[in-house]
Amino acid sequence: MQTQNKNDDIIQIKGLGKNFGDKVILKDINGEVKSGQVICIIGPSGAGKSTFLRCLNMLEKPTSGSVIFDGTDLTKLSDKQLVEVREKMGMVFQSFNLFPNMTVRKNLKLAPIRVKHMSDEEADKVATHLLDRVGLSDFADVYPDSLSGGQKQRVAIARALAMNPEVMLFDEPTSALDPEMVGEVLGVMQELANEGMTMVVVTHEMGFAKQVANQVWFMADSAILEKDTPDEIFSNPKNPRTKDFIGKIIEAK
Amino acid sequence: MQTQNKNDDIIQIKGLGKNFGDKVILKDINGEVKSGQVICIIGPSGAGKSTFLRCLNMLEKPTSGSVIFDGTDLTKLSDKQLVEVREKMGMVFQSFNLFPNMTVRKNLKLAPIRVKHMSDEEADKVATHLLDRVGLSDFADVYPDSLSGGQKQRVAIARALAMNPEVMLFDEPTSALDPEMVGEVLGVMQELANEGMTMVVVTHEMGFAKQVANQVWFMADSAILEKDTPDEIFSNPKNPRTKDFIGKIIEAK
Amino acid sequence: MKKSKTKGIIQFILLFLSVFTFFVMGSSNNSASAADNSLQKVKQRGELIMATSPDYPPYEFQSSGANGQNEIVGMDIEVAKKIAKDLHVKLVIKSMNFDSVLVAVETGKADMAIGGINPTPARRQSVDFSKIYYTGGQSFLINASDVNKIKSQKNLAGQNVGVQTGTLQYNLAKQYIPNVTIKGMDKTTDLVLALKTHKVDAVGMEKPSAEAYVKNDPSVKMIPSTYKLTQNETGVAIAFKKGATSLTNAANKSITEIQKKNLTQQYLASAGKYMKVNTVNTSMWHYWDYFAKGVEYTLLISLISSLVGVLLGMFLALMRFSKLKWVRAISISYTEFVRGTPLMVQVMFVYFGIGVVVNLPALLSGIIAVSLNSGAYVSEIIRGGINSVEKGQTEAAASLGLSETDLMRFVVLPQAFKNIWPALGNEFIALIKESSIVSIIGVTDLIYQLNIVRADTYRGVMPIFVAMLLYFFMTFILTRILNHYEGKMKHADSE
Amino acid sequence: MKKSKTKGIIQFILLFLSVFTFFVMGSSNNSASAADNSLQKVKQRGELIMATSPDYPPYEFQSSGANGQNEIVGMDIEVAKKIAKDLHVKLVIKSMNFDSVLVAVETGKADMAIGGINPTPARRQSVDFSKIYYTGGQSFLINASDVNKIKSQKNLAGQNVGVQTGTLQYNLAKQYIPNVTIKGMDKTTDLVLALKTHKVDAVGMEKPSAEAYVKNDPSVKMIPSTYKLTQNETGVAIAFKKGATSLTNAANKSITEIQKKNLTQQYLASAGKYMKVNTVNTSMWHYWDYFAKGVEYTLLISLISSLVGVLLGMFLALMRFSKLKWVRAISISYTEFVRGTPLMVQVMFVYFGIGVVVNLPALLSGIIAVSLNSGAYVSEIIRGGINSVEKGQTEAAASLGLSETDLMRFVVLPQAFKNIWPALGNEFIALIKESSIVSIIGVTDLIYQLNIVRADTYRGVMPIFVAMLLYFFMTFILTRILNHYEGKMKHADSE
Ligand SMILES: Nc1ncnc2c1ncn2[C@@H]1O[C@H](COP(=O)(O)OP(=O)(O)OP(=O)(O)O)[C@@H](O)[C@H]1O
Ligand SMILES: Nc1ncnc2c1ncn2[C@@H]1O[C@H](COP(=O)(O)OP(=O)(O)OP(=O)(O)O)[C@@H](O)[C@H]1O
Ligand SMILES: [Mg+2]
Ligand SMILES: [Mg+2]
Repeated sequence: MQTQNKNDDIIQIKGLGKNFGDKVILKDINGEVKSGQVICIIGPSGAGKSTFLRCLNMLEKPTSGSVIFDGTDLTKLSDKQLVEVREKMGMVFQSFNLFPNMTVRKNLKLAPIRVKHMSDEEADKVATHLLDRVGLSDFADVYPDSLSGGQKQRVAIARALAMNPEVMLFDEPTSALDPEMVGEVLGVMQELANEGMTMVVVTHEMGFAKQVANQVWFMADSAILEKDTPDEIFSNPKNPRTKDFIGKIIEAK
Repeated sequence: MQTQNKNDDIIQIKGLGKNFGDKVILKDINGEVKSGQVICIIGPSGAGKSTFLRCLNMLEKPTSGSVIFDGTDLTKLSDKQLVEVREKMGMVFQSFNLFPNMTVRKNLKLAPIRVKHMSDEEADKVATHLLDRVGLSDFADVYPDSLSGGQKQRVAIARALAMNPEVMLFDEPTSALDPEMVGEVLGVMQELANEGMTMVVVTHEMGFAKQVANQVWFMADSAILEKDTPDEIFSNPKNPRTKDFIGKIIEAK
Repeated sequence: MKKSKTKGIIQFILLFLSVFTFFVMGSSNNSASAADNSLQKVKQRGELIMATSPDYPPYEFQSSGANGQNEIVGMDIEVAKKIAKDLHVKLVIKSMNFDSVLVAVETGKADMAIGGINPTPARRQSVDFSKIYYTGGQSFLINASDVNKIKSQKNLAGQNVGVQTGTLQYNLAKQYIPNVTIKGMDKTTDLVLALKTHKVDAVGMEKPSAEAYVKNDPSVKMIPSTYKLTQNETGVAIAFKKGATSLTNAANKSITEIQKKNLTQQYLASAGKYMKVNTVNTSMWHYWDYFAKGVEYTLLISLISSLVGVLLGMFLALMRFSKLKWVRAISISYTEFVRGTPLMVQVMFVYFGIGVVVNLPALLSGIIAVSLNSGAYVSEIIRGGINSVEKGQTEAAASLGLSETDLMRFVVLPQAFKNIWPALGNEFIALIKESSIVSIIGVTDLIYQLNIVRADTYRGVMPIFVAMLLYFFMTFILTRILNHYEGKMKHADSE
Repeated sequence: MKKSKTKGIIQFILLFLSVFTFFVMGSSNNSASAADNSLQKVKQRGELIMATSPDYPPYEFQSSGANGQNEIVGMDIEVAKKIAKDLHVKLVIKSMNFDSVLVAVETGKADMAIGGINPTPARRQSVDFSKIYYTGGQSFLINASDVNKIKSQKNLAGQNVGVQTGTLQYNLAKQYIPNVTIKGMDKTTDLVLALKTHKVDAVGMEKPSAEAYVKNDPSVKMIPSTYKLTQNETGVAIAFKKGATSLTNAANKSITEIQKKNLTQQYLASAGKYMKVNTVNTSMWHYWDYFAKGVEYTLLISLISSLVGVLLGMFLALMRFSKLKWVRAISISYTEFVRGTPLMVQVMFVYFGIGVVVNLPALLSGIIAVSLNSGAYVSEIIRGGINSVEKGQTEAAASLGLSETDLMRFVVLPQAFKNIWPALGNEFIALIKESSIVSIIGVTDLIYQLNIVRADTYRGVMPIFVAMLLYFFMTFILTRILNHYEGKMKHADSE
């Protein structure tokens, strides 16, 4: 493992590119995420936001460029070595992806036991603690199907936290939710940010971005077109594509 | 046909109730919609908002109570007579429901020709005019599948307008859309309202409700719990359920 | 004129044969007749013991008649009764294998053997024979409506004649009926149906069978054939112990009377009545055990095959997810080939193909073929089940660092199997229907059994209909049961 | 000792028959011999004209040999050649129906008739016969490895013997072989396979057929039966015009030589070689026309049935959406019943059941049954297609005021049919496989044809395999074609 640029950047993205066959999805993406930072990624549909996020933890293998996490270039790692890295990056999906065949508690315990080789009691303690933290202690022994969308997403966050990650990746965590449930999920995310968790969040919740994000990255046409503070991006976008997009979103509110 | 309460209420809802089997979906709903008014309906998922809207044009037959439209009690009409009423109430759905086997133009022309017995040329003129109005003149001869969500919903609105309705019903017209497309649909709706169309809109777009609605009705637990101006509802809700719901939605922004 | 000449020659041959018979018999009798007290012994005993093998209707057969008890009936029994009556003794019937019948007479365990026995020269070596009391041979069945059109074999020239394929009748009809069009079928019942539906004008069959049909079905009539066959093959006689001349002669006296009064016709008619009881009266209920056996085998084959099929299918499905290309290729080829060819040809291939190498019974061959077939379909079901698990599940597991094996074991397979239970249930129900094909290699499934009942009852359609209903009830009830459990499973989930 | 006695009696019968024959012949010859110039005429002409019906291997049969041309070969032909050679004339073969063979001799159109003809008394009325030149009869086929174990019919006591069900051989084996276990099967080829796989120890069949097998397959051997049959049925002789004594005598001289030198064995061996050419050498290619016909019928049945099935299915599906309860009930009952019972039993029901009322050919019955079956499945496909159209479509149409009919016509059915094309295509492919079942009622589909080829070539497995491949290619290619068009349709949509 090569060690480069030992600074406070927890993730460095260098010239990242991704093709599906002939189709270019990402081209020459660069960026840094510092420890404790919250980055929000916004942009139109099909811009490549999800693909970019999935390239960060190698769910998708980049075609070119590198992703350096804790000083290690992830694109150079074998599948086996990747497992260790993925432990350190939790991920939360738009569609929750809870395991419907297990209770909430089992959902939280599975990875700690199978991957971290925790004992059953230890894993149980972690699960209880985290469910308490997301306000779902009462739902430990139900199956995901009987939860509301907001509850499911909070369980998904707890499940990712159970692996004690250094970074959390969120891919539109609230866009599959009924409006009155959006708040409870964003609330948990805000708490996480306040506690100093490094987070990369694809979202269209402007309120959250304004309040929580250190930086907002605007993606369109397979590239990051603008990076700035939320205030700048929302009130004074520079790139015309950004301007157009922000305009449309503000108009809708 | 019996004529009652001839006043400026275009729709009167009196003691409306709806059950599915044992399950009560709507109970004792009352309300009036005056000509030219825009009513927004908000409320948590499962409250019965869609069912209520569908009871207005008899897509769902109410179990009890009456819906008086233009002085006619719709619940007393035969299926044949209902067709004439439905012409006068356009409806727009969350999932667009365009006919995928027809071009956009054909989508607009089908009902005028088959129901209103318009000539082909006449229907064509209407379609061209309406497509122009929703800004989609260039897309007359494509199939719905190649349109974006926002474009589809605008076509759906144009299709409903082609029957020259007196009232338009909207069931969450923007909640299946990517955020940057929400604006274009709300824009078309706002224009419609400005032109004096009577509208009943189920939506969670607070901005739209604040700007356009004359009244906001809050539904929860199968009933309308509060009716008021948008300002009152959003800044000063009276009912604790409304308070809770508005609170959650505002928090999320 | 030509005909009468033929007749003359035959009579001449017959005459010669009788003389010859007499001569041969006489010569051997001479040595034994001195000590012949056979008739006396029977009269002293008051019983005439006969040996027979009651499995040859209408000569002699078991009848579980209307009154329930099993008795041996048939034309031969009537003949024996007549002889016993003439001797003023009781008739005792000893039932045994046909092989043992003559031995019983030779060893004195029975006084006589009767049972459609042709007095062949070989047999005359070991036993004495009575006169021939009935002459069988070949005949034709025709429609009753055609009796005026088809009066004799001559009238069959240029007509359609049905015969069992590969039988003596086939060759005889082909050689002796001018310009005939021969329709060969495998089953006599099918031939009779073909006759009744006027697909053929006549059906060639052995005389006693034909008579049995005639007795059971007024819509058909019999005409004799004019094929030339020797008495040795068509005549039947009673066997006695060598030298039992007095008893033989006594029997011959009865036979002479039988022939004079043409009693065999009467006997045959009453045998026919028993056969009628045996078939029409008891209807399909009488054969419930046949159908039950068929249902049992059909369920057995389906059950075993679907269990083996699930194991094989699981194996094939996992092969599909292997990292080795050739393993995937084998699984794909097998699945595609099996799903691309009819089960019928697969059953034949297994039975006859594998049969060349190892000696496999039909039932086992059938189960193997159906299992191999089912495995291919089940593998697709399982593969479908695995693919039906949302991609998000795999991604979530990967993002948590779970290994491929853990992903399969804890996440994908449990969900896949829950999704495919209904499909596996349907596969089992489908096998109940598909297993009907194994009947072609002689496995006693429901179809095979219905064919037996058809042959036995001379009723062409009813057994098919009964089997159809049974199949329907099996699939119908199983579908309900599966739906019930499926519903329960869904219910249990949502709790 | 017993055996030799039997032999003595038979010799006596034979002696008598010869004397008898001589006597009858002589008496009729006397009147004609005065003008007999038959031999002279043949010699003058330089040609011996024989009539035969070349469809009875190994006696005489068509051979499309290795060199391509069709010729008539067989033991009888060799016998005739021998006679012609002895007379120093050319042999001319006239091929005709068996019925016409003797007539040709009687009317002088041929000098002699030869063709496995048994010299029955009836025939002796119209023609003269030569001496018997070959004696057929019954025999057994055994495994070559058993030659030391099974030396004669005696050794079959207590063994398993296979015979065609319902044939003379069946009865003979049952009556004459002590303690035998009889296995009946329908097809000779299956019996031979059963023998080779040691499921039976011997197979009873006619001698010439047995010899043909032996000639073609070194792994089987033949032993003669000791059943007692008369020469009239087993012997074959040459027929001449009544009174053609000089020619008959000349032929008899040749036959005497043939018998002395045992030439028939040699002839049979060379006939066997032709049969060998006819079967093994040309392999499956030789039968391509059989397979082609089978493929043709299979495709024909599938095509017609799927078209009729689609019409019926559409009708049933629309009935399902009727407002009248009983119309819906009929459609549901029909669909459920048909889908709950095997096609095999349905085919039988249509063929034999409807056959009782109207006279339906097998092919038509098969097509009707498969169509009725397919209709039920297609109706479910169409119903599924209609249900697969999103509920939102119906709601949108209703909100626009469209009538139910317009809704179906313009919105639901066009979308439904687009969704179900692939399923309908698969149904057609499934029918190709399922139609294999109509072979059981004798429709000449691919399975039926493969059974013919099996019977014809004495090869048990190869034809099955070929048919399997043909089925696979049919379904495989059709699947690819369908996928191609499906892809195209999808492509066309997104434009
Ligand atoms: N596995 C794949 N194979 C081929 N193309 C893909 C694949 N996954 C995504 N794409 C394409 O890549 C492009 C970017 O997809 P991505 O999901 O990253 O966009 P996004 O910005 O997340 O959009 P959204 O807001 O709709 O989620 C899209 O055009 C999509 O069709
Ligand atoms: N056809 C039906 N049969 C039975 N129950 C139904 C049916 N349609 C709707 N419901 C039930 O009626 C209740 C109200 O449904 P409705 O769709 O009107 O709610 P909603 O307020 O529109 O919710 P959402 O915001 O999720 O669209 C729900 O509990 C739903 O499950
Ligand atoms: Mg995305
Ligand atoms: Mg709704």
